[in-house]
Amino acid sequence: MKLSAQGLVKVFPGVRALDGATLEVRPGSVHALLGENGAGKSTLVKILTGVYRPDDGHISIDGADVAFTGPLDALRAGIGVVHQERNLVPAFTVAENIMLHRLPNRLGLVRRRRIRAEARRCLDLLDLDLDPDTPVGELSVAQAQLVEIAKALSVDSRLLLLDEPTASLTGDEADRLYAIVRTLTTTGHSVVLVSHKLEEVFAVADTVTVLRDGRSVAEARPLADYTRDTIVDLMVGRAHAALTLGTRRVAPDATPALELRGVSTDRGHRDISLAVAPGEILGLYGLVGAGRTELAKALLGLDRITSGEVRVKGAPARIRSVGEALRRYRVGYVPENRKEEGLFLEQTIARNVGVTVWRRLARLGLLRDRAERDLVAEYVDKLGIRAASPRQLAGRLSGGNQQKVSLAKWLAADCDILVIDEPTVGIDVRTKAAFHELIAGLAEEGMAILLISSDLPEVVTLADRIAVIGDFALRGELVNDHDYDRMSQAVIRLIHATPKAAA
Amino acid sequence: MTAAVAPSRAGGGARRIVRAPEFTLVCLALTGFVALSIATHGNLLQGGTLGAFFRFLAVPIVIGLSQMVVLAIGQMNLSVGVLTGFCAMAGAWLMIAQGWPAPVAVTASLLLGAVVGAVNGLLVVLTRINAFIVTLATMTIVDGLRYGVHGPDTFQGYSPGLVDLGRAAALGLPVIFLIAVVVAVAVGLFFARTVAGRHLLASGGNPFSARLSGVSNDRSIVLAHTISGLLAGVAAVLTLALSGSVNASVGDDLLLRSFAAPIIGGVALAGGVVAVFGTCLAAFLVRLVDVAQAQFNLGQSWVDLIVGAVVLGAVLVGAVRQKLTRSRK
Amino acid sequence: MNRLGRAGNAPPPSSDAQASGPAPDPAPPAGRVGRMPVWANPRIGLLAVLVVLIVLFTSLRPTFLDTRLTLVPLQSDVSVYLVVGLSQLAVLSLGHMNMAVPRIAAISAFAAGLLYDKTGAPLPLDLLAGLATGAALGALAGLVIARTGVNSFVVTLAMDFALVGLVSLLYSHFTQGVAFARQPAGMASLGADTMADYCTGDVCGPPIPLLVPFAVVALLVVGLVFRWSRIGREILMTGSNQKAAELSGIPVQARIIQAHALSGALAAFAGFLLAAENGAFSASVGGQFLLPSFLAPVLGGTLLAGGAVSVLGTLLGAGITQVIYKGLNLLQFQINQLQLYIGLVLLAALSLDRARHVLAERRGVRA
Amino acid sequence: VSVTGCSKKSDATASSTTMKPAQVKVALVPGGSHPYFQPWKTAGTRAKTDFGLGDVTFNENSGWDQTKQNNVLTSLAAQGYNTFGVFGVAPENINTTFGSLKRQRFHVASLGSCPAGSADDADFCLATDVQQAAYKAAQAAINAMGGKGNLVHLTGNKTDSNTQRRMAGVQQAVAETHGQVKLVETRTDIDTDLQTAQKAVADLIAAKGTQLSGIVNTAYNPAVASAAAVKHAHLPIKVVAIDDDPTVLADIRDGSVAATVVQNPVGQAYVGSYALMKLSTGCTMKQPGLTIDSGSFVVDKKNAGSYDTQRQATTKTLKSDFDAKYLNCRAK
Ligand SMILES: Nc1ncnc2c1ncn2[C@@H]1O[C@H](COP(=O)(O)OP(=O)(O)OP(=O)(O)O)[C@@H](O)[C@H]1O
Ligand SMILES: Nc1ncnc2c1ncn2[C@@H]1O[C@H](COP(=O)(O)OP(=O)(O)OP(=O)(O)O)[C@@H](O)[C@H]1O
Ligand SMILES: [Mg+2]
Ligand SMILES: [Mg+2]
Repeated sequence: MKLSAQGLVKVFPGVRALDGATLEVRPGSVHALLGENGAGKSTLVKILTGVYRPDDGHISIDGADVAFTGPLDALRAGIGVVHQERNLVPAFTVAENIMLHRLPNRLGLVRRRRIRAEARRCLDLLDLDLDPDTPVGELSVAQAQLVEIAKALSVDSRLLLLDEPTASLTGDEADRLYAIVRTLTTTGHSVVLVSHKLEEVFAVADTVTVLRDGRSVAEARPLADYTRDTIVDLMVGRAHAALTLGTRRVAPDATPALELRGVSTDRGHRDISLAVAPGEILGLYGLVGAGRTELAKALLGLDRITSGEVRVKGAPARIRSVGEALRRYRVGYVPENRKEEGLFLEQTIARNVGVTVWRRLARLGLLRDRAERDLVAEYVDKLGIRAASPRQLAGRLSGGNQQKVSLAKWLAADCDILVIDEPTVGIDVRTKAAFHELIAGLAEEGMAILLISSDLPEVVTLADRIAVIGDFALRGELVNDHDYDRMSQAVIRLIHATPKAAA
Repeated sequence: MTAAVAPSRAGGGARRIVRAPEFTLVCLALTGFVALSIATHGNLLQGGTLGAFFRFLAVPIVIGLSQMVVLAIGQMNLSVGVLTGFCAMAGAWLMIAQGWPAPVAVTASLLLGAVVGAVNGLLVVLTRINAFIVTLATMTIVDGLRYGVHGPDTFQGYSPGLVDLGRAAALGLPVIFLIAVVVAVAVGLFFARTVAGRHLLASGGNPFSARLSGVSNDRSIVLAHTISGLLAGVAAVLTLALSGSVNASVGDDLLLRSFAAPIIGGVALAGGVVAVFGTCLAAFLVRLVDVAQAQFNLGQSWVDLIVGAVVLGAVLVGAVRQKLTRSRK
Repeated sequence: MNRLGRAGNAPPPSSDAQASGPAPDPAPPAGRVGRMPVWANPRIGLLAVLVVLIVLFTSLRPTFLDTRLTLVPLQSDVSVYLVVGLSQLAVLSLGHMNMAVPRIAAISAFAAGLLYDKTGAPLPLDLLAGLATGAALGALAGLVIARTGVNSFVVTLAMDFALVGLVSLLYSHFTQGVAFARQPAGMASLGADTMADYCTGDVCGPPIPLLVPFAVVALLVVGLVFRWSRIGREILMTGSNQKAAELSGIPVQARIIQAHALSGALAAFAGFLLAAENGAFSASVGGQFLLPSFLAPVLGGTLLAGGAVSVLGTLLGAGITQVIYKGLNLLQFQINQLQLYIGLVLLAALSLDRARHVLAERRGVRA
Repeated sequence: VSVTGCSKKSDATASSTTMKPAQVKVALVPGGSHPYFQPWKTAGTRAKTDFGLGDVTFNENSGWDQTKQNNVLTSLAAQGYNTFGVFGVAPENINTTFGSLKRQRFHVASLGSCPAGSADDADFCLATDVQQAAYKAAQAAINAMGGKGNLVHLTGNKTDSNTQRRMAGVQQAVAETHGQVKLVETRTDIDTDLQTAQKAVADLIAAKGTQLSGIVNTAYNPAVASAAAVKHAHLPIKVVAIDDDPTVLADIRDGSVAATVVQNPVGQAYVGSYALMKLSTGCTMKQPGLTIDSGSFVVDKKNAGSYDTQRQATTKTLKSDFDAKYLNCRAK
């Protein structure tokens, strides 16, 4: 399908998200849509799928002008989509979520068997071994994301829009997705791919459009014309310096800031021992579902530790809540699931960032806005959060900026130990680099950081040591020598090792 | 795929039953019923007592479902109680003052309920005012209308046939209760099996994603309110048959109960969830207390105190049980 | 909870919607940043509705502006129902409900009456006893909710049931039936007098009932709590996203208990004011509080979903309801018409506010 | 409440101004809507023409809420009504309301229900002596039961002092049988609505229908409900109802209700309006706050057609009693 969108404008209160953006997609191509956080990519995707109506501009499909009045129109026109945010009905089963837009029925009665069968077919496309009858609410983030993709595939679409489809997927799963994408293009389907993972983009896309501040700066050019660096320059609007992170020196005999000794948990972790020293970054790598998030939560008292010991700064610690972790042990936790756990979407950015420091700012239990505002302004500035004002609601931010707010809250809290879970999911390259710099900087200042990430390049860039978790047990630990190829091979070997074989 | 994802469904049927949200309620209902039967030396199981028990269970079930349908889309309908009274008064007026035959008047009552419900829904959709406020406004309006039908006076002797139906029994159970059961099954099927019902639940569970799947949330809202009104109409007809006399006070006891049944039955105020069986069980439980009161000559004050304590106890037990099953998982 | 109803609505009004001063704009995004015009403020819409109603009723019945017979009683009623509304608002901030407002009011009034009856303690002490009782009951409900995670509706409804029984048992045990025979000194004046009844020399106060300053204090305290206090803000954050609040180090259980305790104390305060207005600590105090308790805050723009409250809106909500009621009473409708018109006027008034809102949205978008 | 330097204005209890009957505007305000008050409307209209009053209005908007009733009263006052016949929603608080009306120099009659306790801040109270009426009702039930057996009392809101008086009346009648009749149960709080009453009665009859010989009702909805339930259960239970709305009278005629205790709302409104007019035109109560029984009558099948004559006679006597005994009028 040939898609052409010209001069699209979309204004939100206080923000001009799109300002004359143009997108041309050839039939049978994989078209990359790139840009910084807040450049307007998701807004464009939402306009193309009828979620928003553009304030100006027009869209044509195969030469005919179209005006979508709602998502259904777009579905009917053969446009399938995976939005950046999960959009599933938690109480419904996987099968029903996949088929929701066209529930097979006879005389208004739902035909459950058909639903299950068709859903099964879509899941099989992705090689997904999921029971179609599981309620979506019980799935992990990654599983839910795969269900979203299955759902998009179930639309008999001629155009597939993928907004950050792999943000919470492992390499394997992403590879499988891209294999399907390639098969689709051979049969004349077109795909628009939004991603911050430039490696993937270069591997699968043919053409590219770069958005900057709501305008298209490179329109439908072959991707081969660019290199990674030139693309990034286009996105950012100026030449940017490549990031070089110095390695930190950690005294080998330093008392670990945070130490786990043979920890087992309610969730099924077995005998896990880890230690992070002040000024050190310990990468915690594993496949999705390996149990890293759960380990972090048990550490913070949200799940029960059944045996073993947690020590903070050399002394045994019994942490029962995040509040206690923060105040008594100065441990912070940036959760992976920003929408559900990290942010207060209906509150202002200022409140979101300020929440961890109110205790410090309050005089006689009362807070002055000025103090909060100054503090928030500092972090908005530091992290480059793009917002109309600190009084904007967090829910109205672009995905990447939301992630920044989620981190800013914990930076403001001024902890000694920070557990960061998937910090750069859905973050553009420049910001990602800034994030990395920031995290490295924090460690340099003496903070102990436990970095949970499924992004191997990220772990290799940042971590001093890499612990690999598989199936709720420690598979092994490696000292990072920052050589990506060597490290990635070592990590993969560990993952596929049996727990016992690991040292 | 990844090794970790192997949800242990091995426990199978038995465990799933124990984990079902209705399990506590079933246990409570059974225990309560058996205990009351023993304590009354079997009096509860005698024809008359059992008949009265189930006859007066019909309206609470239907009115609970009426509220549940709106709770399913995350809204509330404060007008269910007075609407029931209004439909009942209108039905009686049609039969007595207009001389309409009972079947026609009954149909008119049902339609009236559905129409008022649809108006509620349309007002919510068109004005985008919170459904709580909209139905509060329509509640006062319908309250005025209910009074307007016959002032504070009582209608009696409108239809011997209808009242006989209200006292008739089939399969050892009052017909009126069986009607309520049929209605409950129909509501259950609607939500489980029809496209409209699934769409309605999707709108309640996640309006935005429902919209992305082409579901019209506005249509879901209007539909839910219409069904809610229709069920209030059903409750009105049941009341007409059940009581033999109606006046403008009919329905005043229903508002709080309409919320209590579904919410105790496991329906979330946030929407997206229905629990037909749970709602029926909760109504059953409340009814048990009524009967206990009559059997043991309890003062109303003590009964209120006990109901409050029992419900609080039940929620505590439920919470503890849930915690236990979760930690075992 | 009203998610669908909210779908088309404005950003939820939060108590800091009027935060002062232009905010720094560190990373100016593409496009201009529009400041919200004054008339786009939801509170202004309600204020306009209130003014329109007053003008309407005054033109129909000039006695609407009669000080002694209309304005003074109106102020007393608004005062009582403002506090009733605030009591519900305290838990709406969490996205919870307090179905026990009526009976917490009743039992707290009982506690105040009992203290006076048994010890002859002066009015302020009786008030404190009532407030403490209310706060304790609220805290109890909050404790159960926080610990079990059971829906607040169920817990407080059950509590209300338990208290209904308790109120009538207590009154029949401690009094000759349904009310205390003697009331503390000053209670009658508190309920009936206006500031105009007190003079220094020739200068008398304005015709404002003595109840009004009490309600104003409640308004200020609640406003202070949710606008400036850390605890209040943390309660709002808990209401906004409990999971995130917990993961941000907020002691959510404590906040839930505190919000419910505040609600209980305010319910008790409302019960006290009503008892003063009506002249006795009796079992019927609070019996009619449930619906008005929701009406004022929800009308004023507080969401049932939690996370945002509007204290001033609650005042306007209480004002609008009482004005409608007073105005329609002056028009001498019979009961069925009265009910009809209350509903219709309410819908019409809100639609007026909606029109403002739609306009604001459109302007906001095209600004 | 006193502030230093401030002093409270003394209540000027100056004598009320004297009016002509045509200036007297009477507002009859019941506690809420109820069949019992319906005769007030016609009685008020009749009083208006008979006594040449300026106006008589009837307003049942109080909705059984004391705050709302106060609101209704001040609204009516603002509309120019200057005398009030009030059925107080809350007998325990109503004196406050009366007091504030009196302070504004309005004449107030407590109609249909008297304030709780001994004091009455209204000019007078013209009401059914509820304890006496309940006593009579219970006696009627005991008679119908043949002087022995089990009796049940069904009534309204327990936290209402009138209910307390009714319970006392029934207990008194039962006590006088010296154990022949047993009051097995008193069910309160079932007058809120018809369904609640019906359910309670159905459960009661299911639980102990066979042991009961009589039900005495002192509230409306339970009366309607128990009449219907007993009729359909075909049990030999004697039901005594309250008031005389068409439903109850029909039940008396077909025998499903043994008797009913009828009150005198017409007399309350008619004579009440008359006395209020007299007070406004210069008379005073000899004994302010006097309580006067407006009468209650036991009606059964025998006198179902004729009781109204008796009631009208009582009304007449009431009116002349005001002139002769209760009022102090300066000669014109
Ligand atoms: N509903 C909304 N209301 C107000 N502003 C919005 C809304 N949605 C998006 N925006 C703003 O529009 C701009 C573009 O956002 P968009 O989500 O399209 O960015 P994006 O390119 O997808 O970024 P990311 O890579 O972080 O996902 C941002 O400044 C964002 O804050
Ligand atoms: N609702 C649920 N019910 C049962 N098991 C679950 C549920 N959610 C997650 N799990 C299980 O918990 C484990 C950990 O899940 P999760 O995916 O969060 O782990 P993780 O290591 O943090 O991975 P990642 O952070 O990459 O998502 C998995 O084995 C998953 O199957
Ligand atoms: Mg995006
Ligand atoms: Mg994780």
